[in-house]
This record gives sequence, structure tokens and C-alpha cells, in this order.
Amino acid sequence: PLDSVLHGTGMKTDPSQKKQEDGVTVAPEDTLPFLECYCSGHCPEGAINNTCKTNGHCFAIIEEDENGETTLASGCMKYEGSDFQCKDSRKAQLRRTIECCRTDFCNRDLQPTLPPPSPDGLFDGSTRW
Amino acid sequence: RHGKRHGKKARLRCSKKALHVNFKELGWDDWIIAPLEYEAYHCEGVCDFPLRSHLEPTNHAIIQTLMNSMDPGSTPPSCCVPTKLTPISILYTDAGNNVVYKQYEDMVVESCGCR
Amino acid sequence: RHGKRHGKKARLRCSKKALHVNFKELGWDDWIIAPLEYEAYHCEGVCDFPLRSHLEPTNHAIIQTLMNSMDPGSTPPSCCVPTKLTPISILYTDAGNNVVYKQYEDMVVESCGCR
Repeated sequence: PLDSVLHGTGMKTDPSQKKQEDGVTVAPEDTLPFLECYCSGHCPEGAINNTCKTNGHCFAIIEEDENGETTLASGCMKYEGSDFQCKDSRKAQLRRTIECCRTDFCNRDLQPTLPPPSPDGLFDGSTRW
Repeated sequence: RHGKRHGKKARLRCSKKALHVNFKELGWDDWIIAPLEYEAYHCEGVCDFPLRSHLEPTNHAIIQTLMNSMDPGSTPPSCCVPTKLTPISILYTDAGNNVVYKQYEDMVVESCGCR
Repeated sequence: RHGKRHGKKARLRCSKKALHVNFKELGWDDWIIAPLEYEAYHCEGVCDFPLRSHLEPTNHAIIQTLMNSMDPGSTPPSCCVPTKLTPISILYTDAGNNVVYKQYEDMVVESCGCR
């Protein structure tokens, strides 16, 4: 299968995919420990003490809206898709910066800063892990 | 300051809202015996970046949300829809005038998400 | 004449549309090796009564659609979203500079429906 071919070329399949003894590959997100994060701006229903839980990342994001108003918000991000959301896109129309981290409440003190406005109106958003 | 918007109403993000269904108002009290009303809830609100974990976004919803934030005109945002639903049971009279008690699946929103 | 609308553009009903994703345009060619673009499709269009079977509506979507047709102001329509999705595999460089080949679930829309 593909895995062995890849091994031959020095490439790896996704390292976080664990193979159980019976050869069944366990989906990575099912083996990840749950993380507690600080949430503000949009917490899940019933969240207590601004706390949310996730198998993925905590994040903090600063964003500027169409009227130039900035908001700093934070919360929980699912494991699936965090590759994409934590990397974000530098070509987003509105200025924003997201930072992700993976220890309990690590996002409480994150202070992401807005990227400088780029001359052609598209913002060179930066993302940090 | 985390989560604070300076005076402006925070945009309504995807969440569960009330939706009270009254079978009598729907004109169904001629075949439904009970219940004649129930709380179905519905999902409403913006699905914007980043999609929080409790909205259980798919990878596609995340990609679409990113594409929308790059060019809102060409790609619509992902949509706030029910992700978990529960059944209710209804007592009614069927076409043969029998009284039937049946469980109807997916009648009540349990949670909402972006898809 | 079935289905013909007199001059007015037929409302676009819920269906699968193109959505070409270019990872380079997203600025991800610094970590994604291949593919640098793919067709993800997306779902767009009106979910109106009656919801056709190929849109695989839930009972809740049917009830919500009926409530919307009774009072559009108080209840939004159900939403056109992906109902079946398929994966793609991506070759990328991870944070440890390893080249990784990973299958990402739910990346391509297979079919759309009203939820």
C-alpha cells in the first residue's frame, strides 16, 4: 500500500496516526487529550467561567472590521481543520491575526497584533503557532 | 480587551434559537391528536473565521470560510445548520382512521454548526 | 407549462456549484507541496417548498420550510449545505520539516441538501 511506498522515499504518512496492535489505524483526533481554553467573544452554549474544551487548539484572534473597529477574541478550535485555520490566509480582505497554542488556557495571555495594512489593500496577515 | 466590541452589537454568531411549532396553526389538528405544539428550535447566525470547535466545522466548511474571507463576493460563507437532532413521538389518526403513535426522527435541534 | 416561469429568472434552487481552491492564492504554498489547487465545489441556492427528495431533507428542515412559508419574517428557510463529502490527500511539510502525506476528510462536496 501507499504507506510502504512512501516509507521508501523517506516520506512519512501523518505521524500522529497511531496503529493499534490489530493494525486498525486510530484517527488522530480520537487519541488527542482534551484541552481547556479561555473563551471570549463566542463561547459555546453553557460555557462556565469563560472556559471551553477541545481536542485541537486554543486560539486568540485580533481582527478589524469594515469600520476599522478591532476585536480581540479567543476560544477553542477543533483538531480537524486546525492546520488550515491556524495558518489562516494572508489574503483575507480584513486585517486579522490568529495565534494558536496547545496547553491549557495558553490563549489567555496571547496578544496577537494586527498586520500592517499593505499598499494594495490586501493585508499581509501573519499567523503564529 | 478580549471579546469586547466597542459599542457596536456583536454580530450574531451561529447558535440555537427558539422555533415554536404549533400544529394547530399549521392546520394539522385534523390529523394530529398530540402534541399540538412543541419546541423545535432552529439554527441561525454568522459562520465566520475562525470556526469554533463547538460548531463542529468540516474541513470543507473551514476552506469555504477562508475563501469567503478572501473574496466575499465570489464565495458564500458556510451555513449555520443543525448538526445534532432528536426525535419526538406523535399520536395521530391515519388515513384508515386508526390511531397511531409514531416516533418522527430529527424533529428537534440539539446543536448547531457550520457546514 | 410545468416549471416554466413567465419571464422572471427561475429562482436558483439548492445545488452543487464550482469552488476552485488555489492553495497558492491562500498563501499556503510555503507548506503545501501538492496538490496546489483542487475543485472543492460548494452548495448554494434556495431551499423552498416542497423540498425535493434528492435534497435529502430532515423532518426538521421540512417543518422549518413550512414555517418559513407561513411567516418568512419569523423563521428563516432551511439552508443549502453539503450532505456528502469526500477526502483528498495532501503532501506537505510539517513544523518539524518532515514531508508528510495525509488524508484530509470532507474536503470535496459530493452532494448538497437542505438542512
